Amino acid sequence: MKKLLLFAVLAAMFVFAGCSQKPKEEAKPAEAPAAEAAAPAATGDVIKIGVAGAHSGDLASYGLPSVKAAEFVVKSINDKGGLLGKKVELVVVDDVCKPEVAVSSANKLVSEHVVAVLGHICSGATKAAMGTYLAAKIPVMSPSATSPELTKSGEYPNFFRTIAPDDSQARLEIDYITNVLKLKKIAIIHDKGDYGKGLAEFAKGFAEADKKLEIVLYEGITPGAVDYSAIVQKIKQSGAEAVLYGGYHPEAAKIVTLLAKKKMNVKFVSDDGVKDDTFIKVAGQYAEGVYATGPKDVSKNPLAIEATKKHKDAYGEDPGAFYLNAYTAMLAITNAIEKAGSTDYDKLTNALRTEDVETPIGKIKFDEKGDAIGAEFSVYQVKNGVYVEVQ
Amino acid sequence: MDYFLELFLGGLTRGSIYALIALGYTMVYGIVQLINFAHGEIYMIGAFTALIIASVLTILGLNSIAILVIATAAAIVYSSAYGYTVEKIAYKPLRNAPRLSPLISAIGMSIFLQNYVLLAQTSDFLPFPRLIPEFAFMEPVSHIFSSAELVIVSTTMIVMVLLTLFIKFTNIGKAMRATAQDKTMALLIGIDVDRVISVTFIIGSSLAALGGVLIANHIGQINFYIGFIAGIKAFTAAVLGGIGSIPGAVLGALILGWTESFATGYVSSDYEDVFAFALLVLILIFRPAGLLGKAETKKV
Amino acid sequence: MLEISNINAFYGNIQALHNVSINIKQGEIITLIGANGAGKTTTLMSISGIVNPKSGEIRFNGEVISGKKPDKIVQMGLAHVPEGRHIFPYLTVMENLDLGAYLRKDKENVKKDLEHVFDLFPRLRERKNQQGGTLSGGEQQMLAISRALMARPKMLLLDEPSLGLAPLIVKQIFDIIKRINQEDGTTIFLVEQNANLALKVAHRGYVMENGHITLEDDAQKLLVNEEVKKAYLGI
Amino acid sequence: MENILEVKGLTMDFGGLRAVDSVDLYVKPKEIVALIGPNGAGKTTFFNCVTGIYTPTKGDILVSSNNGSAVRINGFKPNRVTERGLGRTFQNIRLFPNMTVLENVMIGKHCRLSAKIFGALFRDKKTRAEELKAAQECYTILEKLGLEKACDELASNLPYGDQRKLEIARALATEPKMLLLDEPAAGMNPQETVELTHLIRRIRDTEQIAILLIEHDMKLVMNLSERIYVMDHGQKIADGTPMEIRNNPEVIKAYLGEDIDA
Amino acid sequence: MAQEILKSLKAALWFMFLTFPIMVIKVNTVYKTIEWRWMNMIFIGVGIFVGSFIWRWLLNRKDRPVAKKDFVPVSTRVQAYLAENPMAKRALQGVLLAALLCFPIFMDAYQINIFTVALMYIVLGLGLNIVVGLAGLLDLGYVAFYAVGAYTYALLNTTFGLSFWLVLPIGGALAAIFGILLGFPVLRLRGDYLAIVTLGFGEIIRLVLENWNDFSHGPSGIAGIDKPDFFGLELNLNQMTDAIYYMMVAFTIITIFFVGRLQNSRIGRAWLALREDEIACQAMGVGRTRTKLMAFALGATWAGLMGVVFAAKTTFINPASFTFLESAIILSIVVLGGMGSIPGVILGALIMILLPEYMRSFSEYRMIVFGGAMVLMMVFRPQGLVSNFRRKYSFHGVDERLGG
Repeated sequence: MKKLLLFAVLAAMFVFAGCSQKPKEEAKPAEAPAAEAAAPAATGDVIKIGVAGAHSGDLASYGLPSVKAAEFVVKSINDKGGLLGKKVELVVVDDVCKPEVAVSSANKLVSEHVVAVLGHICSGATKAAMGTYLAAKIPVMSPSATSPELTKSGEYPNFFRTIAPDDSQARLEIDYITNVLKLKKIAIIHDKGDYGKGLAEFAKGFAEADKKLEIVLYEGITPGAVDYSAIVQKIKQSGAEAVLYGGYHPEAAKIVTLLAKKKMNVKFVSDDGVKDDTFIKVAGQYAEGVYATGPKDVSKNPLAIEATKKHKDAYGEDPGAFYLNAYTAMLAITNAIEKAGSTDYDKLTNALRTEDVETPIGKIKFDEKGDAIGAEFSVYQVKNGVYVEVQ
Repeated sequence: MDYFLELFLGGLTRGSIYALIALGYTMVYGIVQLINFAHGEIYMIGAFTALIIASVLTILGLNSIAILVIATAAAIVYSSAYGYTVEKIAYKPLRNAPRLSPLISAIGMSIFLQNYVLLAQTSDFLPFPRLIPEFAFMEPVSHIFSSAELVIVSTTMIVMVLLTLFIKFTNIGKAMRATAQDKTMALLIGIDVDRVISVTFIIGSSLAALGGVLIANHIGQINFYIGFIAGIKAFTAAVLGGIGSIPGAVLGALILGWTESFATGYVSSDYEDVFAFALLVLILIFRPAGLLGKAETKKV
Repeated sequence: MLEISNINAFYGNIQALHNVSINIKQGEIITLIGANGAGKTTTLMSISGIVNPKSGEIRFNGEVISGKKPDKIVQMGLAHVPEGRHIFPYLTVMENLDLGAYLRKDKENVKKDLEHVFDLFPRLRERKNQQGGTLSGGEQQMLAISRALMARPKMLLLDEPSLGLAPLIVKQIFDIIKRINQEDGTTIFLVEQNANLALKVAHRGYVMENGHITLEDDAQKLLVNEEVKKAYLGI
Repeated sequence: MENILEVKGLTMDFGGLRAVDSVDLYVKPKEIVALIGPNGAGKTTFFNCVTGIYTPTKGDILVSSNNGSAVRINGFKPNRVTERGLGRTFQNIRLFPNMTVLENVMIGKHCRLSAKIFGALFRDKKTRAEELKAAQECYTILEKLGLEKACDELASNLPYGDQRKLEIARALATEPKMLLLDEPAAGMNPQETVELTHLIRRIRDTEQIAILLIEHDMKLVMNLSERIYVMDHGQKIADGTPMEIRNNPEVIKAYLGEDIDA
Repeated sequence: MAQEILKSLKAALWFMFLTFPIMVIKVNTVYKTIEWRWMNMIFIGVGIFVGSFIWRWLLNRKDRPVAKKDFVPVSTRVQAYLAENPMAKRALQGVLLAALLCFPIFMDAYQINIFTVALMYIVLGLGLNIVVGLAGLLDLGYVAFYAVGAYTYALLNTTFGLSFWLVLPIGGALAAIFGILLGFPVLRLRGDYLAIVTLGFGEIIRLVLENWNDFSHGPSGIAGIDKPDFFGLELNLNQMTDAIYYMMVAFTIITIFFVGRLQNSRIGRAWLALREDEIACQAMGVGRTRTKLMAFALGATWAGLMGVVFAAKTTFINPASFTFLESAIILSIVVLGGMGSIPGVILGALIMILLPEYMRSFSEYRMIVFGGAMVLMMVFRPQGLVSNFRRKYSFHGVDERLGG
C-alpha cells in the first residue's frame, strides 16, 4: 500500500510535468475564440506577448487587473485581424511578486519566445527578472513597477513603464505640502515595503534638501499588524501637521480611521497606492479630506472610458489597480509592433521611443530611459466620497 | 503622562486581542502538546463569517445591535465548527505520529484555509461594518480610549474570568485539566478524551472568533491573510507566558501588547516586532518554560 | 464476572500478549504475578480499553468489552488504578476524587462515597485541599485507590500498588484492599511483582511470563509451588 | 588516591525534599559494591549525582585520575564524568531505539575517539583507521556479551534481557574504570539473572574495573558483591559485607519490612 | 454499507453547513449586492460524499495491523537491496547521474531553471536535515541563514566587487557563525520552545534587513548582483542557465556525499543519539553543547552556501524572499521525505518544489492543493515517504566496507 501511495504521488508529478509541457493550452487567453485556440498555430503564425505578475497570493489584486486589460486589448486586436497579419497570443505567468519566482517566470516567457512582456507588477520581481529579459533581448513594460532605479540606473535599456516613478510622486507630495497646504511639520510614515519605504525615502530626501519642511517623525509600520494606535499616538505626540504616508490603502485606511477617532486634526497625504476607490470604501467617512497623488485624471479620456466599460460589461465591477496602466502598456506594445512592422528587439524599442500612441492615460511615448512621457501625477482629495483632482 | 497613558491603553487593547487568540493556542497545547498553526486562520474565518453575515443583514436592513449579536454568534458557531473539523481531519489521525508530523499538518492546514478563503471570497481587503456603537459616556475620553477599545478590553476581561471559572468548576473544565495533566489516567477514570479535545478546540476557536470580530470592527477591514501575523503574535504571547498555562497566556499577551506599544511610542515602530521577538528570546533564555510555565522535572 | 479469552496484543510489531486467558468470579481477589516486562500491565490496559487486543475477546458480566472505548468500560463498573499511581499533580485531592466520580450522575451517593473513602483513608481528609503532586508516595497510592473507588466500581484493577512504598505503608494498603473486597464486595484484580505479598491476599493467582500465562492455581498452592518460589520469590 | 571513587557527605535537595542526605561511600579498584534500599530510598538520585545528571547540593565526589590524584567532579557535565572513567546504565532502559546495536555501542566509544568534522567529511586515513578500530572494539564487546549476532538489528527490536545487556555493552565501550549499574536485573527472569551475575563478575575479572550496582534482587546482590551499602530515606543506614548486612537488624527492619518474610 | 453511506451523508451535510457562508455567500459591500452561489454547496456536498468514502478507506488501510511480522517498507527494502548490491547501487547512481547531466540537452531554459531551483532546495533540505532530522532540533527559522548567505554575497559583490567563488566560503562561514550565535542561548530549550525561538530569530533577521536601509538597502533590495563566473567565460543567457544548473548538480552531489558521510561518522552518530535520548547520550560521554552547536553550524553552513548561490542566480534579492513560509517549506521537505533520510529529503524536495511549479497551470489553485497535500501526506504517511535506513556493518569483510 505504501508502494501504491508513493507511486501515486510520483505519477501525479509526471502528469503535472506533462501538462506543463503543453504550455500553449494553458497560455491561451480566456477570451480567445475557440476556433483559434484549436488551430495548432505554429510559432510563426502568432505573436506571443508575455504577461507576468502576481496572480495568486496576497498581492494578486494588483496583478490580475493587468491580465484582464491585456486580454481585452488582445481580443480587440485579434477581432480586427491581428498584428502584422498574425494573431496575438498571451502567455500568462504568475510570479507571486517574489524575485526568485520572477526569474523562473521570465525564463518561461523567454523559452516561449515572447516578443515583449507586460509586467512585472512589483519592482523587486521586475528587477530580478530584468537580467533574463535583457539577455534574451525582450522589451518589458510594467504598468506598476515604480522603483526609480529601474529607469534611472540605465542598467535596463529594455525596460519601459506606463506609470511615473516614485520620486516624481514624492516630489509632488512634498511640493504640495510645502506650497499649497503651507505646512511646516510633517511626519513621514511608510509600510516598510519596497514601494512605500522607497517613496518615503525620496520624500525625506527632498524635504531635507528643500529645508522648508521639518520632519518630526520618520518611521515604518508593520502591514497586517493587529493595531496601529501606538503609532498614531506617536504622530500626535510629534506635533506633525501632516502625515505623508508611503504604502498601500489597507494600512492607510486603518491609520486614517484612527487619526479621526483620536480627533486629531492632521492632513493625510499619500500616494498612488492609496488613490484607490477601495480606500474610500474601507475608510468610509474618515477618508474625507485625504490627499493622494495619482496618475493624471483620465476620466474624460475616451479610451479610458471604453476600457473601463469593457471591464464592467465583462465582470460587472470596476477594474482594479493599474488596470488602465496595463491597458496603456498593452496598447503601446502592440502599437510599437505595428509601427515597427516587426518584432525585432531594436526596431521595437525604437518604435516605443519614437512613435506616439493614444492610450487611456493620454498620448504617450517613452524617453531614453523608459519612462513614459505624458504619464504624470496630480494630487487628488477625497470629497464627498470620491477622489477629486485638486491640482 | 498622557502620552504614556495612551500608549498603555493602546497596548492593553492590542494585548487583549492577542490574549483571546493566545488562549486557544495555550489550551490546545496544554491538552495535545501541539502548536496549532491553523489557529490564526480560525480567527480569520471568524472575522470573515461575521463580515459576510453582517453585510447580508445590513442589506436586509436590521438594526445594528441585532446585527452585532447575530454576526458575532455566527462567527463563534462557524469558527468552532472549523476548529472542530480541523482537529478531526488534520490532528486526530496523527495522535500517535512522530512529533513533527502534526506540526507540518498544521502548517499545511493554515495554508489551505488561507487559500480557501482567498478563492471563495477575494484577496482584497474588505471593509468591515462598524457594529459597535459609540457610547455617549465614553465621549470625554474617546480621543485616548474609544468605545470599541473599551468593548475589546472589557470583553476580554469578562471572557477571561468566565473561562477561568469554567475550567475551575465545571465538570468538563475539570476533565480538561485532567486530560492536560495525564491523558492515560483521564481515559482510565472514564473521561472521553476525544470529546475533551474537541471541546478544547471549540472553546479556543470561539475565543479566536470573538477576537476576530472585535478587532475587525476596531480596524475596519479584513482580508484572508490577517490570521497569519495575529497567529504568530498570539503564539509568541502564549509561549512568553508559558505555553499550557491559561493565566500565562493572558499575561504574555498583555506584556507583548505593551512591549510593542511602548517600543513604538518611545523607540521606533520600525523595530516593533524585533522588540517583541527579542523579548521572547530573552525570557526563554532566563526562564525556559516561560513566565508562568511549569518547569519540567527531568526524570531519569 | 470477567472472562478474558485468548487475547493477543501488540505494541507496534512486537507481540506483548500471547493467547492470554483469565477468568475472574464475583467477589474474588485474583492476582497476576510475573517479572517486569512480562505483559501484566498490558493485560490490564487491554481490559480497560487503552490497548486494543488484535484478537480474542474480553467479557465483563457477560458483555463483550474488548474494542469499546475506555469511558464505556468505566461506566460498566470497571475501575483501574494504574502502575505509578497517575495522580493529577496540579489538581487538589478533592478534585482528584471528584474526577473519580466523573461519569456518575447520582450526586447524593457520590457525597456518601466520599465520606466512605475518607473513612478508609483518614489521611486524605486532612489533605483534601492539597495538590496531588505534593503528596508522599503512600498518600498518592491511597488517593489513586480512593479515586477509583469513587466510581463505585464492581471490579477494581490494581497495578502494582506496592511499587516504591515503604513496607509499613504497603501493609496498610493491602489491608485496605482486603477490606474493600470483604466489606464492599468489590472484585479485585491485582497485578504485582511482589508475588509473596500478592498471593497472601489473593484467592487465586495467575503467573505470567513473556506474555504467556504459565500457571494458574489457588493462591495458597502457588505460594508453595516450587516453580513459583524459584522463579519469582528469589529463594 | 587509592579508592577509585570517593563520595563524602553527598546531599541532594529537590525543592524542600532532601532525596539524599550526607551519604559517604567509596569504591576500591576492581571491587564489586552494591547499593541497596527500598524504593524511593534515594539510590538512583545518588547515581545521578555521581554521574553528573544532577548537581549535588552539598558534598564531594572524588574520582582518581590516571596519575593517581583525586579529581573533584561535582557539577561536571555527564559527558565529562564519563570521560573521567565512570560508565553507567539506567534503571529504565535508555537505549537509542532507532539505531543499530553496534551503533549504540559506538556511541559509548564517542568520547574516546577524536574524529572532527574534517575527518567526517573527507574520511582521511586516520579517521578511517580510527573508525575501523572503534567498530572492531565495539564488536568485540558485543561478542563478550553474546550480542554479536544482533549487531545490525535496531536496538528496539532486541528482547528485553538483551536490551539490558546492550546497556552494559554501551557503558563498557566508554572504557570505564568503574561501572555504575542501576538495577541491571530488573525484569529479568531467574535464568537470565543467574547469567547476569556471571557476566558482571566476568566483566570485573577480565576488564579489571570496579562495579557499583543498585539492585533489588537480593540473591544477586548477596552472591555478587563484596561490600554493600544500605540506604533508606536518603540516608545511609548500614554498610559492610553481605554477611554483616544480612544480619543487621536495622537493615532487616527498614529494607525487608517486619512482616514480609520473602 | 448502509452505515457507510450514512456516514458519508453526514460528512457531506456537515461540510455543506461548514462552507456555507464562505463558499455560498459573496457580498459586495460597496454595491450592497449579495451573490448566492448555491452551486458551490452542491459541489461541496457531492465532493465530500465521495471523498468521505476514500478518506475512511485510506484510514482503515493505514490502521490495519500488519499481517506479516517482518514487514519491511518498500523504501527500506530498496535501500537494503542497494546496500547489499554495490553493483546495482553503482548502476543506479550512474543512470541518475547520466539523466541529470543529459537533462539540459532535452529541456528548455525554463525547465532547467526549475530543476536548478529544485536542486537548491534539495541542498537546503539536506542542510536542515542535519539540524532537524539528525540532531532532532526543531528549527523554524532556517531561512535566516539562507538570508545571511544571500546578503553576504549581494553586499560584498555590489560594494567590493568580490567574486562569487570567493564569497561562497565566506557566506558559508558567516552563516555558520550565525548558527552558533543562535545555538548558544537556545540550547537549553526543549522542542517547541526551540521552535518558536528559532522562528523569532528568523523574523528578527528579516526585519533587520527590511529596516536597516544603510546596511541592506531595506525592502527595495539589492539589484545588479553578478552571476557566477565560470573560468572567465562569456556566457549567454542559456549557457549561463546550463552552467548554473551543472554547478548545482555538482553542489548537490557534493552535499549528498558529505551529508552521507556525516551521518555515518562519529559526529553523525552522536546527533542521532542526541535525538533519541539526550540524557543517555550525555551519560555515554557525548558533549551536548558541542554536538548541538555543531549541528546548528553545519546546517547553517549549507543554508549560507545556498544563499550565495541564490543571490548569484537571481541577481536581485530583497527581504521578501526570506519569510517564514520559506522556512516552513524547507522543513516540510525534510519531514515529508522522511526525517534523517537522504533519499527521503531528495524526494521531498522534488515533490515540494516541482509539484507547485508544474501546477502553475492551475495557478490560483496551486497553494490550496499544496496545503491540502501537506495535510494528507501527514495523515496517511506521517513518518515521511522514505523510512530511515541505518547502515549495516559486516565483520567478515569489515576492512573493505569501512574503508570504502
